[in-house]
Amino acid sequence: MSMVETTPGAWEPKIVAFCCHWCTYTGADLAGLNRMNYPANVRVLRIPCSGRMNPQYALDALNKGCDGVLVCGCHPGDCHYSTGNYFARRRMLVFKRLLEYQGLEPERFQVRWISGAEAGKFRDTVTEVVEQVRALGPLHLNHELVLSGMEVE
Amino acid sequence: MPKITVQHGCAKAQLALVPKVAKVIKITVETPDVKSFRLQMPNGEASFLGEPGQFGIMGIIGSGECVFVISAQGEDWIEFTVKRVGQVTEMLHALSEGDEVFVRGPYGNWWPYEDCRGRDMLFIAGGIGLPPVRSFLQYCLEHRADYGRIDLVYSGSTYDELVFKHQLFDEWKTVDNMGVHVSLYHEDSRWDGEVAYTAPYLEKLAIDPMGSNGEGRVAVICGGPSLYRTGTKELLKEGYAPENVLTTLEMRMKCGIGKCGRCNIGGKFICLDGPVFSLEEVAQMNRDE
Amino acid sequence: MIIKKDRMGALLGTLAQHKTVFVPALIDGVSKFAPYREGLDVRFDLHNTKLPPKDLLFPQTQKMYRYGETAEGGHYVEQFDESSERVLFGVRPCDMRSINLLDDVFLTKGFVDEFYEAQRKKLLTVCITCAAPAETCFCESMGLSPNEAPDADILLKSCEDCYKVTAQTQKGEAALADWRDFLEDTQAQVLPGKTSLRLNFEGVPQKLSRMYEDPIWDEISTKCLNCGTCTFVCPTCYCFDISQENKMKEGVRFRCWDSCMFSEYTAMAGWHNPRPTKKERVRNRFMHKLCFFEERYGKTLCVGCGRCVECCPVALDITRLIDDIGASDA
Amino acid sequence: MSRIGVFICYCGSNIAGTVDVEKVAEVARTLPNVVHAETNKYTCSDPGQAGVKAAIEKYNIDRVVMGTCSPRMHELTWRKLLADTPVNPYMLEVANLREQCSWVHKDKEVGTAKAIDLIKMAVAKVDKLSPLKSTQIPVTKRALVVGGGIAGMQAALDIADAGYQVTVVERETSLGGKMVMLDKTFPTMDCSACICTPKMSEVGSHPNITVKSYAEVESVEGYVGNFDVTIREKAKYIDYNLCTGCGACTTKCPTKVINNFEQGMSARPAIYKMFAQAVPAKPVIDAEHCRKIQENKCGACAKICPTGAIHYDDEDKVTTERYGAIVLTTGYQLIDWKPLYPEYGGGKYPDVITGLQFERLVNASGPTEGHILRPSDGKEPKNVVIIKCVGSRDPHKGVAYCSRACCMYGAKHAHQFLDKVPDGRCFVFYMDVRTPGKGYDEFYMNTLQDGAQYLRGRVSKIYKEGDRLVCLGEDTLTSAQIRIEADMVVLETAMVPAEGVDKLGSMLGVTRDKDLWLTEAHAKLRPVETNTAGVFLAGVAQGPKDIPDTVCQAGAAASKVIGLLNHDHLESNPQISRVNEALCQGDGACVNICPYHAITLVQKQFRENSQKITRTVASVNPGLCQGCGACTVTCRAGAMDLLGYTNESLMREVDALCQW
Amino acid sequence: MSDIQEAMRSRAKELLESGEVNAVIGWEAGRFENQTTPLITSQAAKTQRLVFNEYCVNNLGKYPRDLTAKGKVAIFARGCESRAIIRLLSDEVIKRENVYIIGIGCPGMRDRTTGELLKKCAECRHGDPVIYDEMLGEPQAKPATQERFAEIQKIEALPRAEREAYFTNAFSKCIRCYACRNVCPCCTCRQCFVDQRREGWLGKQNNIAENRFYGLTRVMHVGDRCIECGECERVCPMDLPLMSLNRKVIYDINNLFGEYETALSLDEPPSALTTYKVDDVEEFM
Repeated sequence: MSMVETTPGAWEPKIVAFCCHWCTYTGADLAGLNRMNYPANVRVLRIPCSGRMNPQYALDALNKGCDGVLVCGCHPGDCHYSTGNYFARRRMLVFKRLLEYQGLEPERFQVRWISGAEAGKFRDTVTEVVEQVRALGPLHLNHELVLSGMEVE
Repeated sequence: MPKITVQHGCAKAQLALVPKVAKVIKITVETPDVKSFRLQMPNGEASFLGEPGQFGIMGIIGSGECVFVISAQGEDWIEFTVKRVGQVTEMLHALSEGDEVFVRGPYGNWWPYEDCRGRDMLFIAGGIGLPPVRSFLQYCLEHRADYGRIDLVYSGSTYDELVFKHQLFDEWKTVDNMGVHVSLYHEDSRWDGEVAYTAPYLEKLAIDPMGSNGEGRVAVICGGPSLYRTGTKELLKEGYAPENVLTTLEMRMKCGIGKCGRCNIGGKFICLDGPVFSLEEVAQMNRDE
Repeated sequence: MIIKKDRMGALLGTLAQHKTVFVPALIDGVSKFAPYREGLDVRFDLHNTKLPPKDLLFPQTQKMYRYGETAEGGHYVEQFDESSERVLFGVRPCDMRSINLLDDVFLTKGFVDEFYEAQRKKLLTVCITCAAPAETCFCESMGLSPNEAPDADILLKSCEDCYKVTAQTQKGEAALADWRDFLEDTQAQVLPGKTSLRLNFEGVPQKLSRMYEDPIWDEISTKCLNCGTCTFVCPTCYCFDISQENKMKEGVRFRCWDSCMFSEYTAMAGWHNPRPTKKERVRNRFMHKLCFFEERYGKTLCVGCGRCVECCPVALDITRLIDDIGASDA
Repeated sequence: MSRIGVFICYCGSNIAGTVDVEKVAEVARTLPNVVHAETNKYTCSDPGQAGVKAAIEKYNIDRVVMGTCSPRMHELTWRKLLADTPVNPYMLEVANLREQCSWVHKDKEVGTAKAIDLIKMAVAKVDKLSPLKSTQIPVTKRALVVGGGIAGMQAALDIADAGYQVTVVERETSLGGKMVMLDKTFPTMDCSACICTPKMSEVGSHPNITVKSYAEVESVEGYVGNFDVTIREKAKYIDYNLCTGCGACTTKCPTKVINNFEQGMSARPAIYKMFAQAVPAKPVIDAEHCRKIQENKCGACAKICPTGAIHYDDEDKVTTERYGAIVLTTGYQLIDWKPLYPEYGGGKYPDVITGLQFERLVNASGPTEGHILRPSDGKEPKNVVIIKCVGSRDPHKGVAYCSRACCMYGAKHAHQFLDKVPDGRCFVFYMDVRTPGKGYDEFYMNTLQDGAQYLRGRVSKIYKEGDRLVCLGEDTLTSAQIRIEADMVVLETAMVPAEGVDKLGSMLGVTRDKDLWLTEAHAKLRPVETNTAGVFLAGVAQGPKDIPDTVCQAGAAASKVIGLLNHDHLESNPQISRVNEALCQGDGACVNICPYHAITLVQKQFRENSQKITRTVASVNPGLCQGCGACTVTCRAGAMDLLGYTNESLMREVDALCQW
Repeated sequence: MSDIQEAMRSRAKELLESGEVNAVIGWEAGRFENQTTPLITSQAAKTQRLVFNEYCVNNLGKYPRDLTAKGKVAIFARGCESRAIIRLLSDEVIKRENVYIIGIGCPGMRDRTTGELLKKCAECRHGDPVIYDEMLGEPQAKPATQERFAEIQKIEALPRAEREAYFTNAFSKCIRCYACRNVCPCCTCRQCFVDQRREGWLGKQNNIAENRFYGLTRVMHVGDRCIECGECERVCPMDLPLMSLNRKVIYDINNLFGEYETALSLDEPPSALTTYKVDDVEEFM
């Protein structure tokens, strides 16, 4: 949350995107098939359904050095498992508000519904999130971790 | 004959909290869920050598540590016998020869092998309780002349659970003046020997508590809670003196050096004062089980 | 020798130039020992800091060693030494005694704890006597005096507007050299402190050793929440756990405070727990404090600071337990 | 320690173009527990796969990371490949280096760095996976069809023709459903009975079909391939083995009961056949109205029965049998319009009838033998008003949806009336006329040519004046107030789900949509499947539709069933939820969240600290669980975990991304 | 209040003597002035120690969890106790037939040193029991003197950086004693996620990041079932603003999914996060 001085260009935001297998992951594949371009800062982590998204994963990611978290799933009504994203929607609405309340910038935790056909939306979302987080600068939540200062080549 | 006195708090500090890296030079599969790991220090460094009954702490590099009795040792190696019960032991079981681990120790006290010289010995163990007992048994066999008759009563719930089968059924059978009595708790298609729980089996064997020279036989017992409970009861019933019955106590240990606090039974820290106690001492303890 | 109370700030400023000086301070409503710096809300008038000073010597999280893979494919272990020259300034006699007890734990009985020892050697202790103990203080019942601290390197006896300064060890004597500019060679009337809470601790450890199976444990443990508050605010509780954090093939192993109140603390692989319920855990904690430690080190592991009495969410009060044990006919 | 093998594909230049594949492999070799990493031009080619197999053997690899194209492309290929090796097919993680890396990035340095991260994540995850084995679920090669209407009959016939045993459960005493009540079917105007009754007899006589009429499903246990279904056949009081169906009994019965088949427009005896061509072609006794059974008087039917088939002491028969698949074709009923539309008289005018009543009036075998006579006085109506969308598209009074068939049968009714009463006039009040379908719009146009007057608007009030019914309404096209003196009014009422579907749905874990129709698994892609594997839908049970659509859907459902029954065993997906019973406290939060009703609470005995205790814990039915993982997040204690996507493996994946 | 105290003593005595219950849960006086402590006893004689005054600060509502395994217990219940019991009942932790609830109206409790109304009592909206088998004395119908979400709205109104500083500071003080968890009637897991080593949700270090992980995860675990008794905040030795986190979740659920207050009756609907509506608020398009 706190900004740290960095030399321009040295730092690149690191963002993890939790994507449901059936829609968003497919949409991301389609973006590839269409040879779309988007920033390489996002790493997709595949989960079966946005209903599988445990807020604890996001907390872990933010704690351990991700600068932003994106959670994506099927549009409500289109869940492969019928209802998973409805539960996810409620949980994420509450969780996102909680994170922002305790001080996280809203841009650092975002949720989007992206279908298997919405390759363009995937590209745009990723680009937008990366640029927003880039503008915010690095997130340093891991105060005093015993590992801090340990660099791995 | 001197009274048998178990020493406490006698461990000599070699490695406190910071471990050494050791190489796994040999893995023996004892049973489907028990393996023995032989460790050697790299760079030819001498390994720490324990007294029989002492334990060491072996850990996965990057993960947790566990406490194991040193089940055997040689000039430049030590061996731990590990049953797969939890997360760390599961990882240990996944090790291959050549892998490295953390090791520290030796910790704890040891079997009072000096005081036992000249006595007849009865070793009783159940399942994974044999490795600690074997460290003492092995010592007696290495100094065969110093000890009288030796009996081993070993039982397991299945044939698979029996460890050190090679020694049980071959090596020790040939030892002079030694009886090996093995039983299973339940019938098993691969087993045509005795089927009995330990206590009834002991009763049936009726091994004379006084020993051949009348000095009082020393019994060494190690096993799970129910074996410990029924076995010691049987021994006392048969007339063994509590000070002649030796056992090891088990608690969750972490630091191994009597500091971290969790392994106390009353005022005694099992990792430092124990794990070896005589039944006489145990009787005086306030114990959680 | 005395030092005027209004000179204390200047003294601290001077001392802090060379060493880290830990002083009782109020930070965000929590009182604890914090490194002295300009603007810190230093409070020598507090009864007791909420958090004890033990974490100077035995931090809640202490790195022990790092490890990792070497270029040749083997592994290395590299011990940390994060100790530094520190002054514990303004510690109370009860907390001073707790350090003495921790010394016994970490420095005796076969193994010396290298991490504790390293920091202990670099610690200078300056104790201030208690002119006005709190209502929850009962150090006098535990064999201490609010007016003395034999283990402190330097003792400051509270007077009206100054402290009477005595060096009690060679280390203290040497340290006083830095104090010279602030000391005055005058006499002052020492204000003796007295605890209002008096217990009869006589014979309690002996009685306790016979009370392992007493129904009292059922009774007092039912209301215990099994949280770690008492153990974490206790100046003498020293239980720890060892854990690690990894970064790919490297990692750091550290130790951290643990609490005998947590069920996890004694749980063994395969879910067996020798202390499965609150009863066993509460019993172990109190017996350890009042009886087991005595058997082992000849001292009681309670210094009567009253922190747990103050902080316990359910007012499970060790002083009442001591009374009850005293009253029992065990 | 695990032994991970990493295989990175060039995919020709597809991946290698923007990812330095050799560099990635080089880094992979330094990752924890990676014992081998290699690259391949085309990993999916035969030589590529052979290379993977060889490396697995050579390096004693026990889990594999494939740095290739998307898992959506080749995950199954790799699983099959691993099935031929000692590596468990589920000890696999695919790093998507093509679709989500090389194809979307241009800079090779950037692409390589991302590829390395993706490999790290995959290595960390695969390190924490455990071998999974899919279990073989045996398939009972029999199907159950619930409902004996046209959908049920069609599905049953299709399945039976494929060689599988089918049981049809019908609540009424005969097959036929709603279709057999109809007179003609639009747009071809062929006689409904003429095309429906042959189906009925085909079903009745098919060697592979068992019809259980007058029967209902009482309970269902089990899962796909193995549903244990308990069926209650109501007592018929007639031994069908003895009954010849001569019908003598029905003529002797002194009791008269309202005939529901004729929509209440005539009476039937207490011992009755639903209609002449009923299948089974044998009567039943309506116990509620039988004087012998109720009062132990009469007994006329038993006396006349030549075969002694009548047993007044008959009892319900409850049987439980196992089926591999279930088709739900429970159909519909008409909305009860009477309480909803007091302005239409709320039922107090006998000449305000429903479309289905009109069907019976116009039917040659109906109560009037096909003459259109109004119920109140038996006179032929000259002015008829037809009102469409009664209940449909009327969220305030009825339902919000369109019942889809009414526009067409409204036109059919107008056509039939004008045909039978050449001097009659017919007014049709409509909201919209929807005629998508082959020949439908032409049919509507013909009706207009027949002289039917279509008025756009709703009738706001019907009241009686003399023996005529005055209908007030507005023609919204001209804004003219309309007043029509009608002799008879036909209400084309909405379709609503058949009674009891809620119970059936919850037995099977099939949910109902907001309109209470049974819900298909996916509106577009799985229209005849349900969320419960092995349970399918056809006909109006899934939502209003006409006969051709119903028959299509029945065929589709049947083909799904045949596809399923064609297997001797089903491979269960092993990536399903698992309960850690030590952690589970049995509060059942997961039970409610599971869309497949795969989780139940069970009492189990445990040994804890040497004590035997009984606790409630959750239990996952592996046949029902589809592996969505919703339960895992609901479980605060983390007692539910999803195999293949365990909390541990996902957490390590995150850690690897952040910290490696 | 002294009448109630007398009634409590005699009812507790009767219930124990008749064998109707195995244990009684109430309060007794502590050593210090205006201090009370929970009293849990099976001995009829000890019921004479029961007290009820304005300093009965402990919510006794979680105790039945540990006690009902051994038989039926009687508990003196104000609003917070009764709602805690409903929580335990609907989470299937205890059975209704094993707890005998003796209702007492609550005037609000006071801090023993300052004499001020406790924060949790000022915020309390249900001082009187919402479920009981019998009632001693009259309901007090004490109104909340503090607006339910005033604190949340105040914090929300702060600039982001200040909120960040506020909570970072709070989490930096946490000593992870888990008193908040152990006192919470919503926290009934057999093993808390913090103790699950295999998953490694979080490590054992004490630092802001891990403390935040613990704090926020706990909120996500209990927020939607929180009975707003405020005990977590009261017992916290470091005085962390824990209710301002829990209540934030309640506030949002309230705003997003409709009026929400749990554990007011036994037949309450499932928690808002274990259910959904097709037309829930949509922000993620």
